[in-house]
Amino acid sequence: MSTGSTDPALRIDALSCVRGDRMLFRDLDFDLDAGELLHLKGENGSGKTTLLRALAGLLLPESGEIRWRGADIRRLREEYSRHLLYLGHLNGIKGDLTAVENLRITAVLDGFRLTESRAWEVLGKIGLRGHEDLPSKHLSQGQKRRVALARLLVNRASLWILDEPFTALDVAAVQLLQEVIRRHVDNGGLAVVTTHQAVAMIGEQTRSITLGSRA
Amino acid sequence: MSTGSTDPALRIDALSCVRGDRMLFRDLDFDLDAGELLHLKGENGSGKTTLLRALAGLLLPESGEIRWRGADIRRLREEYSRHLLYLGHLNGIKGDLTAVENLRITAVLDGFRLTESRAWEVLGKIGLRGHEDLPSKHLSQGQKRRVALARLLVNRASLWILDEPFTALDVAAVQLLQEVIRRHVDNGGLAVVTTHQAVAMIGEQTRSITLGSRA
Amino acid sequence: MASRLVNWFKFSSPATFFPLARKIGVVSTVIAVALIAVGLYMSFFVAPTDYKQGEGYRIIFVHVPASWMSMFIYVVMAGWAALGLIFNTRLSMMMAQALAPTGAMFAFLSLWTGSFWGKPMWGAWWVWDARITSELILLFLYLGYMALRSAIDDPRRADRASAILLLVGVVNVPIIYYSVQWWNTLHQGSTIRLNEESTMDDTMLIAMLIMTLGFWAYSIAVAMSRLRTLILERERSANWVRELASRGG
Amino acid sequence: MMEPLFWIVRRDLTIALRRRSDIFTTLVFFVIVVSLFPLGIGPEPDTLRLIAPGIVWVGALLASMLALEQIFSADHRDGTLEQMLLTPQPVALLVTGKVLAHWLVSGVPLVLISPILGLQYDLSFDALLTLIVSLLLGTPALSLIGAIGAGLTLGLRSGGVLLALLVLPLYIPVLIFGAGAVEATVSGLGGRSHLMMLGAILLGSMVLAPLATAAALRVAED
Amino acid sequence: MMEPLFWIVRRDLTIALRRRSDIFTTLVFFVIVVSLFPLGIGPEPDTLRLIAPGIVWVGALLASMLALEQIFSADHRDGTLEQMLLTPQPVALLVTGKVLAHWLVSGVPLVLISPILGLQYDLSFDALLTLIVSLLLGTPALSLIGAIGAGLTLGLRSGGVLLALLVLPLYIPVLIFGAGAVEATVSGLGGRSHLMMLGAILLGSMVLAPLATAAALRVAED
Amino acid sequence: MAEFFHMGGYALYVWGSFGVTALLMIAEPLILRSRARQVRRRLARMARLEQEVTQ
Ligand code: HEM
Ligand SMILES: Nc1ncnc2c1ncn2[C@@H]1O[C@H](COP(=O)(O)OP(=O)(O)OP(=O)(O)O)[C@@H](O)[C@H]1O
Ligand SMILES: Nc1ncnc2c1ncn2[C@@H]1O[C@H](COP(=O)(O)OP(=O)(O)OP(=O)(O)O)[C@@H](O)[C@H]1O
Ligand SMILES: [Mg+2]
Ligand SMILES: [Mg+2]
Repeated sequence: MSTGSTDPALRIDALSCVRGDRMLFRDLDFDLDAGELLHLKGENGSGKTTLLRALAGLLLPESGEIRWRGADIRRLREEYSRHLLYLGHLNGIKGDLTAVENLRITAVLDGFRLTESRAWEVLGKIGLRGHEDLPSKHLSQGQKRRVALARLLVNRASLWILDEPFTALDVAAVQLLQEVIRRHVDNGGLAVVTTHQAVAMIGEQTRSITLGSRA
Repeated sequence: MSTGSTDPALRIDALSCVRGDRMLFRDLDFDLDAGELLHLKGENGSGKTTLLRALAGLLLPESGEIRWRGADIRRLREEYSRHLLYLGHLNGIKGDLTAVENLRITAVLDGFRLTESRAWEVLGKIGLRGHEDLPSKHLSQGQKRRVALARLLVNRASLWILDEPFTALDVAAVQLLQEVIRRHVDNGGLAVVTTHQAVAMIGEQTRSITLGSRA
Repeated sequence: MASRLVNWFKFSSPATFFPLARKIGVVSTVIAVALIAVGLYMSFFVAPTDYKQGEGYRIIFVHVPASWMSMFIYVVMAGWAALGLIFNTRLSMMMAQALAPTGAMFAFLSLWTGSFWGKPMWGAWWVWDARITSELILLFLYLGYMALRSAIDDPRRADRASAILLLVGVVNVPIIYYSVQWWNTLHQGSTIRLNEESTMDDTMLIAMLIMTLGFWAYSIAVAMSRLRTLILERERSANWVRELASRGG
Repeated sequence: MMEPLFWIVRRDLTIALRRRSDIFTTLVFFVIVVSLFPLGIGPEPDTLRLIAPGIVWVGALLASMLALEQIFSADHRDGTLEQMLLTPQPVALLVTGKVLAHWLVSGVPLVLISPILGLQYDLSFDALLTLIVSLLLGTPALSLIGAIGAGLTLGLRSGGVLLALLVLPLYIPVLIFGAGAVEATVSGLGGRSHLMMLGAILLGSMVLAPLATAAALRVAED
Repeated sequence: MMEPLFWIVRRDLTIALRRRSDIFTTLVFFVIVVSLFPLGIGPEPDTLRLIAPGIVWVGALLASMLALEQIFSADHRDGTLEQMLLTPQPVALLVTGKVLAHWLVSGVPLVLISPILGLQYDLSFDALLTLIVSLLLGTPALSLIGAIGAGLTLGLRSGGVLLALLVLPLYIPVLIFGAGAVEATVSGLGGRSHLMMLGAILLGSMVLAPLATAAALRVAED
Repeated sequence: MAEFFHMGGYALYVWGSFGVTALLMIAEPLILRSRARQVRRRLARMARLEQEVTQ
């Protein structure tokens, strides 16, 4: 309840989430500060996705509070969204638009402009050279994921919430993504990440929380 | 073109697949025999899914032949399906049915009966205890994948075609699945598997093919 | 027998048919221009004025050929589609695709000229007569075919899906035709009828036939030209097209 | 042979009953569409009686078509359809099962409620009876024919409207004979010959439509 | 403020134009539905003229509703909708953009073709004019109201029919004043007052509908 | 001549029919030709690009 100037960037306070009859987790508390990465662990069905969606404000928790720089995110709404980048199990790209168009429209909605040439550049960097102007529905599973992840290279959000970002990616892409996340955190960003893959998320700033097994 | 008695179980002959303008692979040849596992490798978008769908008979290749025990699979149709189990990027389960119901209906369509108690048992084995009679749309990403994979424990098909079966699974489930595949192959089954994860698919019977990088 | 089969299949390859399509196109263009010119001359200057309908009846010389062609082309398309499904030949699917817009155009023209005839004869632009209604439905069938094709991006998939639609459609066309006939005759109270002119003047009949043959040749010419474009687009990665492109520009 | 058919029907019925709104909504759509016309046209009973058979039939046709749109799309999206194509069962058989389940869920309630709607338009007892019989013969034919369209438009973005464009022209004979039967009864001619035509259409589509639909589904999954 | 709106409109128009059939099919659906009625009812011109305004308006309503079904579902399925809810833009604004694009694609062509359909039913010049104006005012209102229903039914399997159920009752006032305006013109009373009511409904829904839709979308993504 | 165009009072209908027919039947080949040109130009461009890449 303290709203002093020493607030951590993200504070979770006595958070509980229920799905159906099942209490997924109860009275979860943690803080996350600039430059920290939280690796959320837990077996299948332990509630990781649920927690991440609650953190993003997409899902109303049963009880408890989520505070961003001291203020409840339910109050902040669009103000909170400005600082947030959420990437879930779904890619959030339109199959009928090309990778370039997808990236540019997301940028505009996120509140900044991205020139066409910059979009091409970013997509090339993430390994989609030669596929930039194909309707994305034709892309392979991993390529679609890459289009979604390209946002990470241009976004200005400080809090990244990534749900299984490594699925469907090949080895090269996994490495690239790890690098990108590490750089974000090193530059003072925050990240909450889940993954089952044995991906090294090293760095002294990495913390981890394991959600309990099925209640 | 030889139809002698020494035919390999699965023979791929001069297979080429085209998507849009792109020739994904050209003149691919390989054989696969009983007791062999083929690990299909290749970066994102190299055509693994396309090849697997062609092998399953879902997709018409541009040219070339796929023969099962000497006969073209286009001719065999339902006869080939009897020997085949394909699991793609999609899980193929109905969100409105429970795990038990999903498993049983798949069994009937595959041509055999599965008692209710046997279904519960199998689902318990694959780690869904306590979730067997929840509509599967409420399950987590990994749990849904497990429902789909439960088929492997009861199926009698000899050829398994698995497209990224390990996605979304946690460590325990990955191990279990590896074990199941190994046992199938040891018992004289065939398997074609893709995966980007650094999963050990060991055994002297494992072969691997790497699809070329983007043409 | 076997060698003749081989021969046919040779022509079913887009590469070999491409130059042939040009020749057929040129010949039928010449025929079409000639026949339509003669037909128009006869329609306006040889055929006598109708004693009942005055000069207005001259619409018949475009109306009837357009109506016939619209029905005929649909059947031909279905034939190509069946061939394509059975022998898995791309060319026959492209044939069907190349004919569709022309068939739709004739169906539209039949409706248009019919309306422009109906207004002076019946006093209304449109009546729900059986033949008119089934022509309208035929136009919908054409549009459905084209819409389905354009909604599917992969041309090979579009080929097969639209072929199925054509076959289903062609089974239904007679059913639709007779049901509409029945619907209309059962409770058609008004006196409006297409006049069945059994006593048509010979010159009228000949003019009409010539126009029909002209439209026929026109359809072939246009279809061949469209087919060539389709072949180029679809086979653009084939070697012979690349060579053609780098030579011709 | 019959067992997979039975299980498919059972599966789809279970799913439909689990979300009861499915049955309910097709019905209510039908009722609303039929009741909209007096609002658009005006309340004169004579006009209404004149147009009643046509309106009820067009309403049934639209309701059946709308409900049909979903018949394969959910299965396509979650991958159960591609699994069905890979089972050792003949696809046309599975299609028949799905269409049958669909008709039980969406067609039958519509037939059952039609006399009430007919009463709203002041139809006689004989006419109501013919209405029921004609719908009983006509709606399964609509489902079967519509399934072809649903298969062809599967996975295409503009699915709903495109489906309508493909299927409505093919529905026309059913509409003509269905509404015609009722009208003939109203005007005292008797609707038997119309009903027999409807029956013939139903038989024909029972044989041909599943094959065409199966072919369409194979194409859609390519 | 206006830039995201502009981009959303542009995005949706691009998608629609990339598959040109989208525009085309709503239109053809409208034409077909309107042409179905004579087949069900019979070809007498006098009866038809009487019911023409009602039929054209019901056809427009159904076409607009059907096309609307797709407005959010694709975005929901591929996750772009949840991303939209997470942008710093007000959701109601984004909704307005999507509805506007939708109306440009599906509503405008419908307005443009309506006079031809009117001609099929033998309407006078004045009546045709009123028909166009009433559709011009009415169809955007239909799109706005329909979007609420589309949002509410998002992600439910039986989306299509359920949507119809929720939205049709709200459509009724639009239908009554729209068809009423044309009828009043036909009968020589003049349709001005009806048209003014339509305008009022349009204004009201422009203000309220995007807010309601935004709220519905938030619920759907929970 | 004027009489010919007058068509015994049916000018609008006769010329409306023949006119639109002629219009469409002339327009269709023209549209086709321009599309054929476009396609050929695109193919030529693709061929040039390819040559540049291989050189
Ligand atoms: C929109 C309106 C109309 C449409 C869609 C239409 C359609 C057709 C069709 C499809 C045919 C060929 C049918 C066959 O050969 O069996 C045809 C033939 C014909 N139509 Fe029309 N028609 C229309 C209006 C009219 C009008 C207003 C007249 C004259 C008053 C007319 C006179 C004829 C004649 C004389 C034939 C040739 C008869 C024959 O070969 O048996 N049509 N029309
Ligand atoms: N209506 C419900 N009734 C009971 N349990 C439910 C209901 N809805 C969801 N659940 C349970 O809630 C959990 C959802 O967890 P969530 O999706 O957050 O898991 P996760 O940790 O992301 O798993 P994964 O690693 O597989 O993605 C599952 O165990 C699921 O069974
Ligand atoms: N219409 C099209 N035009 C051009 N390229 C296409 C088209 N459709 C598909 N492709 C290409 O075909 C490839 C599809 O490959 P596929 O899905 O088989 O890859 P994959 O090896 O399974 O990849 P992943 O590991 O990401 O699952 C992609 O590179 C895609 O860009
Ligand atoms: Mg999860
Ligand atoms: Mg893949």
